[in-house]
Amino acid sequence: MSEPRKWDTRKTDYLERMSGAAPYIGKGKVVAAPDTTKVLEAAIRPFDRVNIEGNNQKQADFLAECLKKCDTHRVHDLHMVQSAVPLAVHLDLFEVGIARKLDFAFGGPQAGRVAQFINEGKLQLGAIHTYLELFARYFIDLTPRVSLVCAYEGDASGNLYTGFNTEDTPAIVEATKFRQGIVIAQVNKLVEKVSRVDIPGEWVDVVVESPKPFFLEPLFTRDPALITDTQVLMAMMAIDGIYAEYGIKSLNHGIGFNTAAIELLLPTYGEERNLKGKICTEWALNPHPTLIPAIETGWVETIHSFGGELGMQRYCEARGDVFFLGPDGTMRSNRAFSQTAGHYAIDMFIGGTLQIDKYGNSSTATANRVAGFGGAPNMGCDAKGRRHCTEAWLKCGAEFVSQSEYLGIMPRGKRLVVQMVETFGEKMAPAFVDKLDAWQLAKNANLPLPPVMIYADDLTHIITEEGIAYLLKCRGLEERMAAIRGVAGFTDIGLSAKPEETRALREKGIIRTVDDLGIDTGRANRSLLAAKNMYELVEWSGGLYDPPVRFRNW
Amino acid sequence: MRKKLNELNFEFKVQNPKDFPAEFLHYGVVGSGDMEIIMEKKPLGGAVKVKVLTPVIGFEEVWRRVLNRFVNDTGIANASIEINDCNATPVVGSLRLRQALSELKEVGNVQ
Amino acid sequence: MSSRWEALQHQSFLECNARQRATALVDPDTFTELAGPRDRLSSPHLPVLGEAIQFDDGIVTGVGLIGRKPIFIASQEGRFIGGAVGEVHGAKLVNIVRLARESFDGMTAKGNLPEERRPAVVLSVDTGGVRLHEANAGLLAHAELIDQFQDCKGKVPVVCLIGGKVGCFGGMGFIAAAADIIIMSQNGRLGLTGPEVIEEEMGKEEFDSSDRSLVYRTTGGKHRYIMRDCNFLAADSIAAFRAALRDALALPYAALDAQRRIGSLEKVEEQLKLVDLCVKLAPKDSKDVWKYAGNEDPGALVDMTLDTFLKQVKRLSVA
Amino acid sequence: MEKLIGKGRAAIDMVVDRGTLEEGVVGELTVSDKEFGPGAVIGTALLAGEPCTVIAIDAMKRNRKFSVVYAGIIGLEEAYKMALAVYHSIKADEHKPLARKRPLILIVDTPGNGPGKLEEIFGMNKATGAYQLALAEARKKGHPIVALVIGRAISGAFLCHGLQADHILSLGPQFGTLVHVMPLTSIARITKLDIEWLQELAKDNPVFAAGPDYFFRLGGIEELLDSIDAMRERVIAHVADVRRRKAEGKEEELGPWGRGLLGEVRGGRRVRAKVMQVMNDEFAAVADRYLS
Repeated sequence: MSEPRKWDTRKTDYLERMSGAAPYIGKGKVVAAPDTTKVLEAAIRPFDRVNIEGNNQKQADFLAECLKKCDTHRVHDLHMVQSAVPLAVHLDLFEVGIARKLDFAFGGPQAGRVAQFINEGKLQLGAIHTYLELFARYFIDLTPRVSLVCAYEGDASGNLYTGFNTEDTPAIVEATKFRQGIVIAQVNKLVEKVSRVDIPGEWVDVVVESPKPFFLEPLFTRDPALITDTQVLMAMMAIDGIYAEYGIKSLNHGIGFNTAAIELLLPTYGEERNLKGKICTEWALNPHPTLIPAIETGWVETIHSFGGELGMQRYCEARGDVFFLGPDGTMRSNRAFSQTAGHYAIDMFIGGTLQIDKYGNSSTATANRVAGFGGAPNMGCDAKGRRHCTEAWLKCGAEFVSQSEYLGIMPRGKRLVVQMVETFGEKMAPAFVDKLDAWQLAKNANLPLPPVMIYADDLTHIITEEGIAYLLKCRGLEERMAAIRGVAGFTDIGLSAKPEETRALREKGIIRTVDDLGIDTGRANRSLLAAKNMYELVEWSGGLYDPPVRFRNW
Repeated sequence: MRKKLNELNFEFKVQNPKDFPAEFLHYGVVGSGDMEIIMEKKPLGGAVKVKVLTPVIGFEEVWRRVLNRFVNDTGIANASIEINDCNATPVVGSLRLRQALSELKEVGNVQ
Repeated sequence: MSSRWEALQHQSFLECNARQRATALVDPDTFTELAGPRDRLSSPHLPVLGEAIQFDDGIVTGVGLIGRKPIFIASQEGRFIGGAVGEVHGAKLVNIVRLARESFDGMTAKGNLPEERRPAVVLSVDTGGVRLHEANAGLLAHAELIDQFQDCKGKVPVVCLIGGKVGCFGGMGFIAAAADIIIMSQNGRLGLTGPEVIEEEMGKEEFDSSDRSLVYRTTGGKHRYIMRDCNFLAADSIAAFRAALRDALALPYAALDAQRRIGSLEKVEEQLKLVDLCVKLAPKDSKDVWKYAGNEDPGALVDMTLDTFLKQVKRLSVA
Repeated sequence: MEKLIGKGRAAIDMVVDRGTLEEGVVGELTVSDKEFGPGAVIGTALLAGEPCTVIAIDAMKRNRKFSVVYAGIIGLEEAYKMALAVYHSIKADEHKPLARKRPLILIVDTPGNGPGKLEEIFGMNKATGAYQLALAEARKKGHPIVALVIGRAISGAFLCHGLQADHILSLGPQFGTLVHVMPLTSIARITKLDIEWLQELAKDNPVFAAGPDYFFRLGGIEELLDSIDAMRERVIAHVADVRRRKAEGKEEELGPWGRGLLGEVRGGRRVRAKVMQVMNDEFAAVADRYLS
């Protein structure tokens, strides 16, 4: 007779690790900041899958620093599974050998080092994901053994208040704790009673008050002073040729000045076009400061946010009809839910990119940076599981001519996926290219596929300063490529367009130029912006918006 | 590095020329990524002459196409155009040329 | 043309370019540009260094009227090489002041000059000072400007307007200080040393130049108003600057001259009291000085709307 | 070669009648506080037997109250102290005839104006502006002002202390004198241009290069001296020359404006005059509309 199989080895292992950490744990679950590294050394074993919470906004930076200080004899070859690696310390872990493998979604400022470390063999890359995809794998094959998270407040029994910046915490904690993993939290403040229980104490093993509040990047703050006339022109085109044309009510805006310009044109140009209530009423969106004027003038009914934006908290909480607030009156963001909302429940995603190839694939990857795309691809794609109908979704589906090649006469809707780019970017870099730099990156960093943010088969429209290409109306690849060439301006791709072909596409309504749209370029200047600088945003907010110091020019 | 400001010269003729509708027009600021334009009426036998001063090398052909399209779209003739460029992209270049002309309309110089 | 002038009045001063500012600050249809783009007096020094040029060398100079008063105006273009002063730019700046003073001399030579006809100099400043590419000529022009200012004393009032993106730094910082009247918006900055240089000198702990709020607390319009370094704080519109300018120029010359910060032994002695206060107070931040001036909650002044600020603020006084 | 950088005090004695400097005293002004603007030396001395005001920089002194003020940097106290000396010179000679207005001798060796936070909060720009206005006033009231560059005359600090003089003399570059806004190395770094090429360009055009010889060609310095021994005699000669021109009503040949004219004569600044001429002509054509 063999030994009966044990069904609780994970729990046993958990208890063993925690008993190693016990000497450092004081009252309740509290650990003093200087003991943190000791606790990590006890809780983490070589080759563990470890999550350091951090995305493009908040960062469990103190715990990351403590992990870096661990004895590399005790802690090494970790498999990091985490949303983002934007801090230097995230890559330092690979440098010193504490970490070995990485599965992530967003590289940010460290993207160059990620590529370099892959090349040097210091970092073994699992895959570059989207946020939602990575969260999904936390529950399938990438469940963390130990997670290092951050919160505004914590109490001795482990309750956490993650508040405005709840973001990824619930997804990480649930995946970790319900597989008998260990959850360690850094909190800005240890309190008697947390403002609201965002994470129940039983799911948290250790609480450390960090010496400094966790780092927050104001990633979605765009200073209106930097918006150009060309961006205003393209925003006018987008409002007329896409938003009004399709009656886009629910949507997401990517990060960038193009979409910031649209937000700031709603109360002026949009108002003039009598579009209030007809477009842009429901959003899956971070609290963009540039949306304040539109909110204040009654354009927006609801916004659910992936994360909180630095300086926007007071404003959001004073606009309870719009943002998602708890019974305690403070906002809660939630990336997993907002990404799900952005995937299933919005009619349009519109964003920018660095490059679009001649087929319509787009990527922000450059030859030497493994940046990843965060959440954009979850929204910049057609949700195949979607079944509910809206006017915009149906219209888009009806115009999507190649659908019938698969569905016959069966009607179906489609998400609008719009890329908005100037034909030339900074330093005369063409936005339209024969081959994406992503190919070179795939070669340089030994990736199985070139990283593509939005695939051509998902892309429905391209807006450039030249015009809008309604790619969804094209029959076949040849026609789509001609439409792309037709709006690619003076780039090499654009110069290869045949004038008669472009003219024919204009007649079919597949390309609409600025003139076709009836837009007066003479009006395309900054005076159309509802706010022209950060101070005017503060004024619009009635003093509720408190911009980060680096954005304050008064 | 050594560099100097480069001078590019172009001449265009269009099918159905319209005389340039003002004696003199100045538009724009030579900010970074931007440019200024002078357009002047000149008896050039129906042609448009353009002089561009730019710190950028290697974009003569792009400038030619940007300007050629502007001249063709607007049909202007008998005009001298001078551009001081500071790394404007063709996107900005085309926009500024169009804005310059609409400035003229606003002032009421165009019938 | 007048409808365009009217439209400009409502525009942000910060947003407008130098020519729009110059044209719209004086009465409609009265602005005549001197040495404008048509003259193509661009810098001969920039092309050899591969730098872009501008037909007016980054400064609009001309003459206009406010009421019956001749206004000699120079308006710097902050977007062209940061409004920096080179040889041509400097010569235009110097000569506009000289033309004003010569006009005054000419007018008074013909007989009694009524106060409302007395010419004035208006400088819309938007510059970091000397232009690196022709630095020596730029520097020498600064010295000429102070010389011309001194010639204006007792004759022609000089008003500086600061509300552009670059502000007023470097050598132009002293030039502005030497004017009779300074009008700023809260977006304007006035100082001598740029924030990056202070950081380099003192360290990031003492002065973090990426903290724009700190930068503006140290040199911005509101701070200068509290310190009495600027005489008027205007909203960020052409109309508001124009109104402040009109109010300033409506003052009799003696009252106007009295608003100076420096320019006499008495004024220097007053400034020295401020220096004593600086030593005594040893402030870590401008807010310490604002508090000393009687502002209980100095931090609240930063985001305050202009109207409320002007009603509530206590300005520093060492008299 | 002997250099005088950092030796402002020694230089005073090489210029004025030996041992005659009465430090801290100008007319009714007496500055006895040694901690007040210690880097600025002011006082009264005799120059060829007649009283003059001396304003010099002592680069060996540090201002203990202002951390960025040392090594010849002009801070708030230093600038106002120098302004006081000028105003008291004017006051002392208020009723004297032109020929007896005391000369002001500026000994120049300064690398900059106080680049600190306190200086910005309280307005360093006012302090240096105040001193410049004072000098301009003294010059226009008939005091001959002669500046002598013995070391560093850099950018804003040279504007402050030097460029308002009637005449400026400088020891030649062989004495290590530094007269510039920015050294060529920094210009090369910022413009990303080759330094060798910039040096070559500077041969034909002195407008950006560093050194007293370039300023000489621009008319920014009246005379370059090739010996320290000549300093005293040349200063005395220039005071006499300035005084003569003032007596003849030729103020326009002196000071910043005079140096503008000199720049054209020496060929270093040719467009300045052309620009002014265009403006004057264009204004003359419309002047009636504005002035009558």
